[in-house]
Amino acid sequence: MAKISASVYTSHVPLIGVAVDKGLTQDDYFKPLFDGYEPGREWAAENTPDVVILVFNDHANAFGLDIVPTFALGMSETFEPADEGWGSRPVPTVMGHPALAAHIAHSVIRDDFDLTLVNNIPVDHGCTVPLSVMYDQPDEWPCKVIPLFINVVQYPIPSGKRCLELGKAIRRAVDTFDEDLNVQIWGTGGMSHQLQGQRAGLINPEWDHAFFDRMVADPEDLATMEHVEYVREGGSEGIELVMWLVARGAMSDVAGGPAPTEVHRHYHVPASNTAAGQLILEDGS
Amino acid sequence: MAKISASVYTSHVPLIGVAVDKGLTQDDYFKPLFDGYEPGREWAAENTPDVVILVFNDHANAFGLDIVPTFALGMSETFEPADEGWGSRPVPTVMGHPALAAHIAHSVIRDDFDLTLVNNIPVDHGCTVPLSVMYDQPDEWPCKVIPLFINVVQYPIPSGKRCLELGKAIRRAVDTFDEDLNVQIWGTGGMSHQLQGQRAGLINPEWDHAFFDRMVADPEDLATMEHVEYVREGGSEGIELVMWLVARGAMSDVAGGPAPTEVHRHYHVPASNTAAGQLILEDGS
Amino acid sequence: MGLDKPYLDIPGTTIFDTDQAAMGYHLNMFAMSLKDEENREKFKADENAYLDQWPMTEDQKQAVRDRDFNRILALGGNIYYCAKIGATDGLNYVQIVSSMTENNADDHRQMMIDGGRSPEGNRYLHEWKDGGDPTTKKESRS
Amino acid sequence: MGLDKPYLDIPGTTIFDTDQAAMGYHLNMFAMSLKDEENREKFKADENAYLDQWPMTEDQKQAVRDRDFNRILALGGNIYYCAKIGATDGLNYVQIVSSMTENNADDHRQMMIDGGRSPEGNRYLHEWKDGGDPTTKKESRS
Ligand SMILES: [Fe+3]
Ligand SMILES: [Fe+3]
Repeated sequence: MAKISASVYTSHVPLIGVAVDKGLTQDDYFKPLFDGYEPGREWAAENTPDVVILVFNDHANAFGLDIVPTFALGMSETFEPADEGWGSRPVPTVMGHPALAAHIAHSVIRDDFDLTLVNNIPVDHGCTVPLSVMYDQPDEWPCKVIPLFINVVQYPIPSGKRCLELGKAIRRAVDTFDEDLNVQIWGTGGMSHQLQGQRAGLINPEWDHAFFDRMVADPEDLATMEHVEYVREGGSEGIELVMWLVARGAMSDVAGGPAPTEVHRHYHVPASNTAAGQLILEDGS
Repeated sequence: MAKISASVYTSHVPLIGVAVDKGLTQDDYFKPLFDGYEPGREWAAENTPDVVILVFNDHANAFGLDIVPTFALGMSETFEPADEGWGSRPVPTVMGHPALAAHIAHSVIRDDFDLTLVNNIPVDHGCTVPLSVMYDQPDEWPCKVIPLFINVVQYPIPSGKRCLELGKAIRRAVDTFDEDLNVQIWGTGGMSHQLQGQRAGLINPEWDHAFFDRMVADPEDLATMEHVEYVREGGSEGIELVMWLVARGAMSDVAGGPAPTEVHRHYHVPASNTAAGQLILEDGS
Repeated sequence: MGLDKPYLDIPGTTIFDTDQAAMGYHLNMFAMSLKDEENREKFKADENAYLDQWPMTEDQKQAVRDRDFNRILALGGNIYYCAKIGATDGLNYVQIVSSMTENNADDHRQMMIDGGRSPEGNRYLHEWKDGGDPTTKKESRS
Repeated sequence: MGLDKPYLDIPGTTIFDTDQAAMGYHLNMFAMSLKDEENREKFKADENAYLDQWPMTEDQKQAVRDRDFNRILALGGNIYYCAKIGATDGLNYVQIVSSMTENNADDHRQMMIDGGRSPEGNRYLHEWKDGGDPTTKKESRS
């Protein structure tokens, strides 16, 4: 049977991808950030899953304003890295897992989640930067990836509670998939940052650290946080952190199982305009 | 305040549109069908709403296989009739109601429905045929229309229960819209028909009549019907009837209000390959 | 468990699920392209050249050339997508639909006027002599 | 009641909601078109001709010509869509983002290295002298 064995939470800042692509990770600017990623990379090398369900948001590369899905699941064999305006990243094609994706779609839609199913759609830095953070520059990504797009760009966006519940439904779905698969779920985006307006550059370390703590200890409570608090305290683009709750909902403790084990935590300011964070939780069951 | 005053349920068979467009409604073949639509048209003329929320499914005209939304709400000012392969229907452009659509989107997404929001998308016979059924051939449609697309083509599709709940959430949303608007909700598609395979041509009048009765008297019970029963008893395309439950869920009785009043019921076989049905319910509150 | 597919026990019926959609992706996207008049003209002008633009299997292409809609559906086609092939030929829905049955178009139209096909004896695979095999020739069914 | 917008009480911040999206539809779709290299080349070759292909307001076009990102956002632009205008100019995110603030790019980069902009005094409109009016010139803010 398939099982979700761990969850990873990480920022997906474009500049982190640039640093990997251009070999700048040991520069003065990037070294403290990437030194902090080292333990996560070691853990990732020892715990390579068969499939990652990668939760992220599109940044005007896959979807336009004509079709804005709240939740969209990637069904196809392959997903090509997007050209976001600066040219495509020199990274491998993302390989999907259509059978598991179809199973999740059937199970989660039966469970009252109104997914949009997508095929042959490009994936942007939101998906490829976390892969670079964990796996550096391989010729091929070491696992299959099912992209799960969350709308956090055009309001109305889904609540924290809804994101957590989606994670729970995904765990139930994976649990009933026939094949023996080691599955991880990664929540990406954040931490505090604001890319727009006169308030751009906002960073809130106290709030970010509290977010880490609540994410580990009491995700049900964290899931009640209103969007306006994310924006006010964590910056307009800090709202991306709501996506971490999807991954957190897929840990067995929220369904009554044992607590997960915290493997690693890392926090660094800045990555470009952003507070970069990383958290790794191994499932308790 | 806005209020949903009535619900209409009707087949949306392409050939019914052809009959209107080509002036064939008094032919031997079509006369019994259109005679049965007369009372509904008289009611429609006396009860023209400001806005119709029109629930239907796309038939490979607006969406392809690259993006398959479970529920998609039309947000824009206009929606053009689609060319479905035979050329576009000679009917007016469908005019939307962006302000009410935005309000519904915010309210329903906050209420845990994972809508896809769509703009500038064509509408096919699923949307335009019901308008022709009720309003014949006007120069302009007499009301605004918010298209609500339900996926009933590519499985997994939403359950009857989920469709009913969506209708309830839409009523709650409309109830809190500031402007005085008379709103109707139309559920379309069905009744029994099968357009494919060696079993094509299936019609099940007993089942259709029971569906009418349960739709009026006990929608919560009807909403528990499994997809496979729709297909087995009502034909593979009879599954469209699940969309009627969205409209039924928006009547106040399912939220504890008084029962609706049945204004009209009509059933005729055949319209092309289909059993055509119509039901009009005025809200009880 | 795998996907639960109770609808497989209904004869003469193909449910377009994610498995069928994966198999028929290019077939359906080809068919959907025919909603544009310009593409219909190109297809009519040179059917093979048009088909070769799409990475479909040879079986799928042949089923399209043959206008064998039962086979098209078995190979992943969806009726709404693939009806556009019939539309391009100038056929209406009764003509397209009847081609999948034991009827010719006139007989099918008359069957519908007479009340359509009864669900009696058509609900479960075991009720059909051939077990409802969708690839069985329709003539051999009843 | 109308839409509940508690986020309007945050200074120097424009939330891209359905109202902004409706206002900025063509502006954003223009900007998104720049994700294709071919379109970037066309835009660079003749900015006005390229802009005129999109039914944007004159204000929106002028804001694009001026690369005035605060104004672009006020007129319905979304930062992810409109960052592609900056990308086409060869700017990185720090350059694009800093242009909306009181900082030049170097100062902004240094501000980020020093820990970024504090939330203190930046949470509510009333905390800003100008009430956080997004059209106020950024220089006049502090
Ligand atoms: Fe992001
Ligand atoms: Fe239909």
